Amino acid sequence: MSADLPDTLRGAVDVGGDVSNVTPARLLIGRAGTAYRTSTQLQLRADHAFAKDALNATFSLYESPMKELAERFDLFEVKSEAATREEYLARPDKGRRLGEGVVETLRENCPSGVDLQIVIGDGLSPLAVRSQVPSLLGPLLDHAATRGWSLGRAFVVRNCRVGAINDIGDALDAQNVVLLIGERPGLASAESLSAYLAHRPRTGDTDAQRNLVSNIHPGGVTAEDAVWRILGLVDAFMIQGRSGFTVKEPARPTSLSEGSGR
Amino acid sequence: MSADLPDTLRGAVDVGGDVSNVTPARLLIGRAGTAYRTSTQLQLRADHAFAKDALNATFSLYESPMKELAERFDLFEVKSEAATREEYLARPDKGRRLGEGVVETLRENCPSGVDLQIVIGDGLSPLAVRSQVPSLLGPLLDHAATRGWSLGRAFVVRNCRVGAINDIGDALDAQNVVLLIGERPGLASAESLSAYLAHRPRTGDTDAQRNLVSNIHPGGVTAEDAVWRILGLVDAFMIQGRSGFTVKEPARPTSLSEGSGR
Amino acid sequence: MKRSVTLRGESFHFTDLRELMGCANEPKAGDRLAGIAASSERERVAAKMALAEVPLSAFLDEPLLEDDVTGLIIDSLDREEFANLRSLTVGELRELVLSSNFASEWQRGLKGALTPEIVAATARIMSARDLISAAAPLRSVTRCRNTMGEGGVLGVRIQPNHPTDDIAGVVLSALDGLMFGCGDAVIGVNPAGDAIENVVALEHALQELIGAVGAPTQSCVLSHFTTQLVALERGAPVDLLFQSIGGTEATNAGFGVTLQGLAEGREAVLASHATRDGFIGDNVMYFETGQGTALSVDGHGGVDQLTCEARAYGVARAFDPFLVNSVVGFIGPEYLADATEIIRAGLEDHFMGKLLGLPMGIDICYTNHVEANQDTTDQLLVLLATAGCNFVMGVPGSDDVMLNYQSTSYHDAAGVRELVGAGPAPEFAEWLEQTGIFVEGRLAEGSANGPESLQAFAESIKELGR
Amino acid sequence: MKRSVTLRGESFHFTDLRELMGCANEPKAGDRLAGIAASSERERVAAKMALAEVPLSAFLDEPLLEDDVTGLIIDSLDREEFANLRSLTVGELRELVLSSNFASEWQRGLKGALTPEIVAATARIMSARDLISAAAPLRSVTRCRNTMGEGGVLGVRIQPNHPTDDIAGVVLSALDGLMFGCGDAVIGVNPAGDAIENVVALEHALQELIGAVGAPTQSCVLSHFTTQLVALERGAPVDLLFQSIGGTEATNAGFGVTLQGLAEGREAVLASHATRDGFIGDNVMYFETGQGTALSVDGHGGVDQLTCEARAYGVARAFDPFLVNSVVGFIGPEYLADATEIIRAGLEDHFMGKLLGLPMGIDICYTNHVEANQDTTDQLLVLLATAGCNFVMGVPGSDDVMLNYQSTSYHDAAGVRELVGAGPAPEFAEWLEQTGIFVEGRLAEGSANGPESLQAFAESIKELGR
Ligand code: B12
Ligand code: B12
Repeated sequence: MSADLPDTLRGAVDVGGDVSNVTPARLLIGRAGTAYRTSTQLQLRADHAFAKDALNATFSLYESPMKELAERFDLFEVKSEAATREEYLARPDKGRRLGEGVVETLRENCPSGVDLQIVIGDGLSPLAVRSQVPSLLGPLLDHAATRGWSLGRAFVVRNCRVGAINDIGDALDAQNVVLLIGERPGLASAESLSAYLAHRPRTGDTDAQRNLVSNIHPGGVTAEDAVWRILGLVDAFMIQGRSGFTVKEPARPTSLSEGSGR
Repeated sequence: MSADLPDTLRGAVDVGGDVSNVTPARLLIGRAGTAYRTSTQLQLRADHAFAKDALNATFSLYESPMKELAERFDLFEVKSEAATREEYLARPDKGRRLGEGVVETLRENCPSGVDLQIVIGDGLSPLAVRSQVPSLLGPLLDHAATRGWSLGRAFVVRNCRVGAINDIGDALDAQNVVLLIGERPGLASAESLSAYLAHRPRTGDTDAQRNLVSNIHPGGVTAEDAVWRILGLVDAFMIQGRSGFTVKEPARPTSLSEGSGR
Repeated sequence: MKRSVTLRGESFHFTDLRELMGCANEPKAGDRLAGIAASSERERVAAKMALAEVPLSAFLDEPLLEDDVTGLIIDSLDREEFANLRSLTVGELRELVLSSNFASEWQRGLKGALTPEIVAATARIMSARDLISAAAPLRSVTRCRNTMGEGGVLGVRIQPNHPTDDIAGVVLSALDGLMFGCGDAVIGVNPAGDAIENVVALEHALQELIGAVGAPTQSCVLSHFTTQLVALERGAPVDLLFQSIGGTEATNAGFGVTLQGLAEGREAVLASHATRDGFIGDNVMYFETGQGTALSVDGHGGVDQLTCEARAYGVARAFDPFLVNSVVGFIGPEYLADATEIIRAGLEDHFMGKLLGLPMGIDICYTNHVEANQDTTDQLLVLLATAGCNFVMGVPGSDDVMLNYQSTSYHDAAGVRELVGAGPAPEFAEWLEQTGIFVEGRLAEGSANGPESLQAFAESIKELGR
Repeated sequence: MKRSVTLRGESFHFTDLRELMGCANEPKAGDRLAGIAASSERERVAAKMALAEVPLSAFLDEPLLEDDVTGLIIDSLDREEFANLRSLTVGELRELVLSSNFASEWQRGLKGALTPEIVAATARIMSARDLISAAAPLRSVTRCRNTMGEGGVLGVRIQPNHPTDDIAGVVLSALDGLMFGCGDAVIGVNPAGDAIENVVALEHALQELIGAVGAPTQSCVLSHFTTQLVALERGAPVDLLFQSIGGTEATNAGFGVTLQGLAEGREAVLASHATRDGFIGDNVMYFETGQGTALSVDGHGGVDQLTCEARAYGVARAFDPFLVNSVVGFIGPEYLADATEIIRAGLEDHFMGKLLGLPMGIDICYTNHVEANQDTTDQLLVLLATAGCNFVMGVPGSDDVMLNYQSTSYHDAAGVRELVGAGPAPEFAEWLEQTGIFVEGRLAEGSANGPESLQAFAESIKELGR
């Protein structure tokens, strides 16, 4: 039926009723007048209720699936200046600063000046950390090791904002910091993770000096893709000696192995 | 200019610019397009800020002007079930019930079965109590005494709603209860008082069994007018043996003395 | 009835329709106060889902309450029309109501098949835009001394209250309102005093005012209806008989109101109209309602405030009113906590009233003990004007100096008409052009523009007054 | 400047204009976070009163901040027109803006005399209805491949985002939006990935889609503008150059943006347009803003978020944009705490943008960590449609599956157009009739009604596509 349509359209039109094959978006859902059908309306409400809950979900390094990870990679946790979840939401400035004594803790427990320091932040969705980090951390460290990079000891920052990267850079003087952090929960997915990256981050740096890979979750960027994209960006940082908007993400290699080895 | 207008209009039109002679309402205030002039707009905002403050104003029986009144009439105070001002606003059901032990306190401190029991309630404007009750209470009790009625000992109920009249009736078995209570604060006046009246009030009675005189403040019903109207209603209760919507407020006598003595 | 819903693994049980209705409501302080609100957002959603599956017949089979209001509602149901709808679910009814050709079906007869409970159930699974879009095409036209409710008409009640009912103060306020083009819905005073003499004097003053300016509109003095009826007996001109009503027998009892009393009152007013000139229809009642009133007199019987409100409309409908309005933020934070709850309730009330076939207006207002402000009334006013609301209030400078609350002002009413392109009742619009208050359908530059405008208006009405 | 106001016996002092502006603002979480909000409602009112007395000249004499944005603002001021206004106070300007014949004066030239700071000062002494009524008559018309902004036009951006930028997913989403009559403002994708190849692929796909269906509209891929420019160099068809901007130099620096960079980018796009067909005007920029962005990068310099936002419009204005919109509830509760603050901000932003002469749209939205819901977007959507907003977003089912927030949906956009009687850009409206999506200006019964509609649409475009 769509045979004589231009290419770009054919793929889309042929999807027909099976929207979920190509997108989690709510397409071709019908209408009642110009309103949603009752089922759509109520599904949106339900999804909203669950997305709100995700904000307050939590994870523990003593419970599965984080427990296994913590044991394997010797994870520990520290806090930002934001003491409670409420304060975290209202005071992003506090979420960007490491809490009292944390710099010392980091210096005592982590090697300084490594090539790659990985950090895990709860961000706006602790659920995202619990769901995505377990399948991400191992491969990330493994492939980094393959590249011959020196690696830091990974740790968790509670009530963490992206800007905390600066304090971490000051404390540990890593060449590259990768922060795996929960994105704000959406209706379709409350478990989406981002990796924010910075080269030699320092106090005063802004997002203009950072890069990221976002939408890491089973319905978005898979863990496998995320790993090579993150490492590809770090490769680029190392080559260009900087991070941020002037560094564009390298094109997708056809296989993970091609992406490495620069 | 308005000479050939009908009577009803003439009085109003002749007021001209001097609106405040006949009403506190914001009349003939001009406009900017269909919006308020800037001065009106900001005055409304200021009045709103002050009306909100009035909700949390308070009065003390140990400070003027309530102090003198408390000393003269031997006032004391009790509480409703609502413990705080926040609870009072959210839980009118609690504001309608006397607090724990209050029934006993009342029975110990007040005579039972009197003709007239006066009660003072902070209601939604403690400011109204502080401003109006001092000029009201004396004349009210004086004129009631002139009528030969037996009088209760007046007291204050904190965090009080109108419905508290029922518990008071149960406790003290008064023939008539008059509750002087602060109305919700308005923009033009945050100090408006009402007198709610009931004949032999009991648990289960509703507003259908009550009457009232409202808008008691200098810009509304004067203390003098309020006194004869309250007493006029009590007169009517005594004659008809009931209170509420079936008892209509007697017509205004030309002088206070005429209003009494039924 | 007992219904269970499982939502992402969590089960929710609802014992009966009453509980389900309470839990399915949007958040309202009054339902929390009554202890019948959902305890979590997930429970609320589950209840909505369960409710959407309930067939309309269930609302007849399982009354939420047994009292005379329920009786009235059952009696006024058009059973033939209902037969076509009975097996629809609430969710399906929502879709029907939102479909593009619903208005004509409704006008043809469907409206007789809708009970307040059904309407209240539907409202709680609708979004704000649903409530607005669905109400917009539904028109209910009523007639007393003019015609309210036609398409494009946004009526305004002048509410010229005064803390001592001073006649000059009341009349001046009404004149100010007229100069803004307000007053077509009614010139209606809430009397501060309840003495019969007072009510009689106000009735006469408003009637003289209307006569003197020659405006085709009606007056009302909003004392207890029994007081108005005594005034009527004493020869006062009663255009509209007003009463506050509630959605349960117990609420009405707390207000000193019975259904029979209202019926008799209506007859008395109709009889008096027959002896007076200028009436073009027999819609002679004016009712006010508001979410929370039932609970405020402890007369809700465990039924949520949205449903009680709809039932009050069921009462109103039985008396062919000229005007009905919900005074939506009037009482305080115990029933509607803040701007969000007030706006939601205003949209719900308007939609429910319209769907039940009422000439529905809204007193868009707030008190000073609630978290709301002029922006709240501004927003709800624009939303309701877009939704085709029959009428709103005009209070000088928004500040009711007797009732102590803020509503929409003369300015607001005039402004929102211009904004959405609505106008006054047709007869009144014509009069406004004659007086020069309006020029080509818009407020004249010189009208309502300070004290000088009053002199000009006084000149113009010398010619028009009877 | 130092100003004092005494309000019912209480004195309030404001050290400088910056402090006064902060205190005079309506409540906003961001100003509280920045520590510059009024500490009580009384102080807020006092500040408003003081501000209303400030002459407009003070805003030039006492700049709130010294940076390149301030320089740009001063440079673009029409000093001749400003001479007529300089001695007006802020309060008087408010009255002028609200007066019934302001729109023509503004169009004639007054708009050139208004700086962002002046507009931001005025907005904070206006009520919601003021903001709506004042904005409604102000129109700013722009042209790219069609004409946006004429009276009665409410444009819609299709926002067909996808978590992995899957082309079939993006295109299907765009097709769905077209079937609702959306997409006249732009078909604009936010790319999840920042790789140049990815952006190039999306640019081509959107362009092919537009060509295939024959719709007179423009596409955009909202990556960092430097990425779009590299894509352009590599031959990608860039209709509109997008960038998020802020109202201070520091904010823009945090975003990797300079004024010169934007100017060069605009030139590059204009040059490429000269080599392509179908452009009917030279408005080629698309900017997004939002209260709170400056503070979010610690680039506010002590200036309140409303003023920073207005200054962002000052930046936008200098580049003759086709579209500008504030993404009003996008970031979270740290800047706009709840529905009330979001709605207020949306109305303010729209008014300020309009008054400054921008083709102003609003992304009416909220995140899941803020106290808001679908009713919030519904309400603001209806209010803004009434206020004459240039365009809004169309997101499938309101749920942006990549950005993780809720905006207005295809359904909402179609519905609000019907509600307020607005339509798409004229060229696009004609195309909608040709495809059968619209019949006589309204969404056709069979369009956007589930999967079958897509087949019918595909048939119809075979004839129309180029
Ligand atoms: C709020 C209000 C209401 C609310 C009360 C709901 C609530 N608060 O829970 C509602 C909308 C239900 C209402 C209804 C009516 N009201 Co009313 N109401 C008021 C108002 C604006 C404020 C009252 C206040 O601040 N009370 C103080 C607080 C502390 O008391 P509360 O315990 O919180 O609330 C109680 C009282 O408000 C009481 N109440 C409210 N109205 C009335 C009316 C009468 C006659 C009685 C006895 C009690 C009563 O009911 C509440 C619950 O017990 C006043 C105006 C004013 N300036 O005071 C008019 C006012 C008291 N009401 C008035 C009237 C006429 C009525 C009605 C009779 C109107 C009608 N035609 O139906 C009805 C029915 C009243 C009844 N018999 O029950 C008149 C009374 C005139 C008079 N001197 O008799 C007033 C003065 C306004 C007016 N002039 O129109 N009212
Ligand atoms: C909120 C948000 C913003 C807000 C951030 C404000 C704030 N939070 O205080 C605003 C509106 C300012 C913004 C701006 C931009 N954003 Co943005 N943003 C997001 C969003 C929707 C959520 C982020 C989140 O949840 N973060 C997690 C929490 C815990 O972090 P946080 O500390 O609270 O917030 C920080 C981050 O959000 C960060 N951030 C936000 N956007 C961007 C973009 C870049 C490139 C960087 C390095 C950092 C960054 O800024 C915040 C303050 O430090 C994501 C989409 C997503 N699904 O994640 C897009 C997203 C991250 N942004 C994106 C882009 C492209 C931009 C812009 C470059 C757009 C433009 N053309 O100008 C700008 C400029 C960014 C910059 N260099 O500073 C892309 C990044 C694509 C990529 N892989 O590189 C994303 C994935 C969305 C998209 N696909 O368009 N953004």
